[in-house]
Amino acid sequence: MNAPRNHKRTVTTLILGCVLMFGFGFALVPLYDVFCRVTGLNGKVELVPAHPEKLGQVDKTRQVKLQLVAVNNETMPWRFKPENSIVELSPGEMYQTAYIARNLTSGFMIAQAVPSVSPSEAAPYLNKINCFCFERQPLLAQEEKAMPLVLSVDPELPKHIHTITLSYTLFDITPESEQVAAIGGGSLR
Amino acid sequence: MSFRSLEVSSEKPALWKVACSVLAAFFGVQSHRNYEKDFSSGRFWPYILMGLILALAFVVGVYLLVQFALSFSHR
Amino acid sequence: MNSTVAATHHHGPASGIGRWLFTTNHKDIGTLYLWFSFIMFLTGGCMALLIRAELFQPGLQLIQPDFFNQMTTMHGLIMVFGAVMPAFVGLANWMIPMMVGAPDMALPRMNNWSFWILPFAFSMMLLTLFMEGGAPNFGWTFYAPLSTTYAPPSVTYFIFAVHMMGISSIMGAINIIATILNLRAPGMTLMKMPLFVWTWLITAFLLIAVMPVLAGVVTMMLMDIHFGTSFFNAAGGGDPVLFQHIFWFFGHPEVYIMILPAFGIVSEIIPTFARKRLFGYASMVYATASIAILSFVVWAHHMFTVGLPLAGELFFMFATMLIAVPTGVKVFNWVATMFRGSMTFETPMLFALAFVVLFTIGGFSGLMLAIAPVDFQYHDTYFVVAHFHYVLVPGAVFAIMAGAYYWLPKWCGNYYNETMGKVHFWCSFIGVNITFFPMHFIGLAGMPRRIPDYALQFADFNAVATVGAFIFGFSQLIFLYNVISCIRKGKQASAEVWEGSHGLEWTIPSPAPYHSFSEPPQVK
Amino acid sequence: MIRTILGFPLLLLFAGSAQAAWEVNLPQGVTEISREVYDLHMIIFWICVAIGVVVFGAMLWSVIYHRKSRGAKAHNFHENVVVEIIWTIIPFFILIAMAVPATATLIKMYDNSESELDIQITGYQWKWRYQYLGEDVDFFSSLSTPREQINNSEEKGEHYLLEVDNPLVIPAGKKVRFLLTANDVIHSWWVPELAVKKDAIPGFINEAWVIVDQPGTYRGQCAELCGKDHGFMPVVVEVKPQAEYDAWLAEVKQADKAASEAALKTWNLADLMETGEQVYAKACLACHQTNGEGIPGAFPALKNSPIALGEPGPHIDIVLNGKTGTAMQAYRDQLSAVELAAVITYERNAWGNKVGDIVTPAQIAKLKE
Repeated sequence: MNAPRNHKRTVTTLILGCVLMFGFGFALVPLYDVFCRVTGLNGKVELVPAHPEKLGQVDKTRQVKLQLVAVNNETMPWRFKPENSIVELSPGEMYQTAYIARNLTSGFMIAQAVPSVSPSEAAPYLNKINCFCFERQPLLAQEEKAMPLVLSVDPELPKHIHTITLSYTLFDITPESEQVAAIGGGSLR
Repeated sequence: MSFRSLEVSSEKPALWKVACSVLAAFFGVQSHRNYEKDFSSGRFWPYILMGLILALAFVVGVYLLVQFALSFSHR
Repeated sequence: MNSTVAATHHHGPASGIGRWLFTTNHKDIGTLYLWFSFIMFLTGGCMALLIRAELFQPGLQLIQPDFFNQMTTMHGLIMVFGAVMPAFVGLANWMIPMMVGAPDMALPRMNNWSFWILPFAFSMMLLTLFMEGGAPNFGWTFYAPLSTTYAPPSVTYFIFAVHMMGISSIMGAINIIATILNLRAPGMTLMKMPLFVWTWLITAFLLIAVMPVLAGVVTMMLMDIHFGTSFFNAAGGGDPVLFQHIFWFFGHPEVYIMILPAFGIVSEIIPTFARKRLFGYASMVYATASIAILSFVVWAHHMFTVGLPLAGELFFMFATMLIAVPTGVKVFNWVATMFRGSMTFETPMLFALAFVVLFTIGGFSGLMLAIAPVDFQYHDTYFVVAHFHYVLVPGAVFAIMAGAYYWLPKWCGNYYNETMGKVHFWCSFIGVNITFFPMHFIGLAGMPRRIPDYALQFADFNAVATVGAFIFGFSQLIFLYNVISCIRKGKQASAEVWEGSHGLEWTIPSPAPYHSFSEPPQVK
Repeated sequence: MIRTILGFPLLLLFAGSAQAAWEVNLPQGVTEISREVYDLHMIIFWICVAIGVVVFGAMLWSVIYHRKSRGAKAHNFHENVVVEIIWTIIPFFILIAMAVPATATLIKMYDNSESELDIQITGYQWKWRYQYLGEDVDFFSSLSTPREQINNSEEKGEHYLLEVDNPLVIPAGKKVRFLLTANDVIHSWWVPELAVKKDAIPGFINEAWVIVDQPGTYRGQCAELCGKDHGFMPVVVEVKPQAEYDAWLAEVKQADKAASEAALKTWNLADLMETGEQVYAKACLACHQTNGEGIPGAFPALKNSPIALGEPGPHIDIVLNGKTGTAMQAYRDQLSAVELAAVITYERNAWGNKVGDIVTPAQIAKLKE
C-alpha cells in the first residue's frame, strides 16, 4: 500500500468548518433577537425605555384601539389584571395606565412580565417610556401593587393597522431556594 | 482543500463563466461539455464562493419578489 | 465472510469478535453499519406496529397516551438517526472506496470509532424507556418548552445520545470527503465519478454544515434544563419559536441528507438494468449541488402556523416552490434513462422503479404543502405524516434495500434468491401503499398528528392503515431470511454480477477481496 | 361535514361499501377564506395528478415496451440539454401560475381590519380557556366525552372526542378576532371548517380572525403535541345569529351573577358534600381516583392525608393555587367559588376523613376576587 495520503489539510479544514457551524448555531440566538427587533417578528417589543425624542407629535386625525391583555403562566397563581383593558388612543399621545398584581399565595414571590404585541408588524411602533416588564416584580404574601405602564403609539404606524393588542404574560422567577425544583415532578404531565 | 485532477489547466476560469455554470446548477440543467470544462480548471474554491454569492442573490431576489407581491395588498 | 486474499504479504481478516471490534477495513465497517441499521429498522418498526395497533380502532385499547407519545418519539428518532442514516453510511463505506479505486477510507481508525459510538448512543437512548418518568415523549422534533421545562428526567440522556450520533455522523462525513477528494485512483477525475459518489460527497458537506447546529440546539436545551439559562424559556427573555427556527435550520438539510444518497443509489441501478447510460449525468450532479445549497433557505415552511409575519410566509413559500424544480427535474432524468432502454426487472430494479413512482407521489404532496395558505389546513395532520413517510419509506428505505440487493452478490460472492427477493418487493410495495395512502385521506379529513385516539369519522381508514403496517412490517423478515441465506450459500456470482453494470467496483472479483485496489487501478 | 366524492381511484373501490366514515378530503368550510383554501387545494392537487399522469404514463410505456424480453435494443442517447431545459421550464411556469392565487389568499388571511368581537384563547394542558375582551365572560372548555367511552366500556357517542362542556359561541356574519396564547406549552387552535390554525405559544400572543356566514356547530382539535392528553382537548365553536348570540351572552352573565350570589347564601354540610362529589368526579378523579387514594408514587392520596385533616388554610391554598413543579394545577380560575368550597369540604369529609368542618363559598369568594 503506498504511503497513506496526507489528509491533514482536508481534515483540519472540515473540522474548522464544524466548529464554525457549531458557533453559527449559537450565533443564531443574538441574530434572531436583532431580526425580531427590526421586523417585530413574534410580537417582540423593546425591553428598554424608548428614548424621548422618538415620541413624535400627536396625530389627531387617527384613532388606534389599544387592547391590554393579562395572561398568567402556569406556575404563577397571582391575580393579574390591567386597570382598563380597551382604550382608544391617537398615535403620538402619551398614555399612562397600570396593571394590578396581587400575590394570593402564602409565600414571597418574584415575577417577570413578558410583553408581546399582535399584529406583529405593529411591535416596532409601540414606544414604551416606562413598563413594569423592564425589571423583576417582587411581592410579599397577600401583597397587592399597581404596576405602572406608560406608552405611546408611534405616528408612523402603518395605516392599515387599527387595533394593537399588547399582552403581558406573568412568569414566576422566584429563585430556586424558595421554589420546589420544577424538573422532578414534571414527568407525568 | 487539496484537489487532484489530471488535466489541470493553469489559467483561472473567467468569473462570468463560473457564474453562469453555477446559475445552470440552480436551474438544474447542464451539458456534459460545460461540465468537463468546469472541472478541468482544477480549482474548487471559485465555484463554492460563487455558489454562496448566488445563493445570497437568490435570497435577495425572492425577498424583492415578496415586496413586489406585498405591494398589491393594501399595505 | 470467507474471502480469497490476493495481495502479497497481506493477512486476511482476524478471526472471532476481535475482527469486528478492532476492524479498520472499510468492508467490515460497512457490514457493521448495515447490520446495526437493520436491527434499528426492526426496533423502530416494532414501535411503529405498536402505534398502529393502538390506532386500529377508536378508544384506548393497548397503551396509555403518555407511553404512546414515547413510542412516536422513539420511532421517529430511531428510524431517522438509527436506521436510514447509518444504512447510507454503511453503503458509502462499502462502495465508495471501490468505486473511486481507493484501497480503503482515508482515516480507517476514525472510521471504526465513528461506527462503535452508535451502538452505545442508541442503547443509552433505548434505556430511557426504563427510566423513571419514561422515555422522551415530546416528538422527534422535540419542541421547547415541552422538551425542556415539561420533559421527563430522561431528556438529559436523550441529549447526550443525540450528541454522540452527531459526532458519529460528522466523523463519517469527514472520512468520506477525505476519501473522495484525496484517494481517487489516477484517471478517476471528478468528471468520471459514479453519481452515488457525487451525491454522497454533497451529502457529506451537508452533514458537516448542519450536524453541529443540531449539537448546538441540544446543548442549548441542556443549559436551559440544568444550568438555568433561558434560551427557549420566555420567562428569562428566551423564545420557544427560536428553538423551532434553529431546529428546522438543521431539519430541512437533514431531510435532504436522508434522500440525496437514495438519488445516488437509484441513479446507479436504473442505468444498469436499462442497459443505457444515465440521462443527463451533468445535470444530475449540478441539480444535486443546487439542492444542497438551496436547502438552507427554506426551513420555515415547517413553521407556517407559528405566527410568522406575512413577509416571512411569502418568502418561505416562494423559496420552497422554487427548490421543488431541481428536485422534480431529477425524476424526469430517471424516466429518460429508462426510455428506449432494454430493461430487465430483477429485484433491485423493482425497488428502484417503486422508488421513482412513490417518491414522486411524496414529492407532489410536498409541493401541495408548500402552498402556505393551504398548509394551514395540512400542518401537523396525517397528511404531513403521509407526505414524509412516502418520501422516507418508499424513498430512502426502498433505495437502501435496492442498494443492498444490487451489491449483495459483490459483497458476499453469492446471488440472493431472486423469487424470494420479488416476493419481498411485492409484499413491501403493497404494504407500504395500504399503510400510507389512506393517511392522505384521514389527514385531509382533519385528524391531527401524534394523537393516541381519534374521532369516529377517521376510524375505517385507520384500520386499513394498521393492516398495511403489519403486512409491511412482517415482510421485512423475508428480506432478513434472504440476506442470511445468500451469505451462507447461493449461486456463485461473477465479477460483473449484472449484465449492464459499469464501474470500478465491478472490475474486482466477487466476493470483493478483503483489501481491494491496494495498487490503484488504471481508469481509462 | 359535506362529503365530496373525488376522483381518487381508491375511493371508487370503497364508494359502494356500507355507510362507513370514508372522509377523504378537506371540508369546503363555512367562510370565504376556507372556500378559497379548498379551491387552492383542489387546483394544486389536480396539477399534481396531471403531471403524475404524464410522468408515470411515460414510465409505464417505457416499462412495457422497452423490455429486453421484447427484444428492445438500448439506444445510445444519454444527454439532450434542450429537452432538459423544456421539462424544467414547464414546471417552473406551472409553479408561477400557482403562486399568484396562493399569494392573494395569504394576503387576504393577514387582513387586520376592524373586528366586532375579540376573544382571547389560552391553551392549557389539555383544555382551552375563552375570555371575551370587554365582556366579563371567561370560561374553560374541556373534553366532555365520558372516560367509560374512551376505555371502551360504553358505546361511543356520535361526536366522540370532539365534544366539550362549554363550547365557544360567536355571532354569525361578524368579524371575530382570536388572540391566541398558552399557559404552559405550545398548543395549536384548529377548526378545519373555519380554515383557522394558529399556534398558541406561552409568553407570546398570536392573532387569527374569522367571519362565519353560516350558523352551526364546527369542531376541531389541538394540532401541536402538548403532552399526555394532546388528543383529548377538542375545540367546539357554535356560531349563532346575532340575536341568539346576544341572548346567550346575557344568559352567561346572568349565570355568573347567580353563582356569585349563591356564594353568599349559607350552605350546610349535606348540600356542600353533594355538589362536592360531582365537582370531584369532574375535576379531581382522574388523578386522585374515586377512593381518594390516588396512585402511589404519582398522585398523593387524599384519604387521611395530613393536609385534608389539618387546618383548612393549607388545603384551600393547594386547591386554589396548585403546587409548582407537580401535576397539581391551580383550580382558582377553573372552578366557581361554590364548586371550590364544595369540593374542599367533600375532600375533608369523605373516605373516612371525618373532619366535620365546612368551607363556605363566601370564604373562597373573598380569596378569589
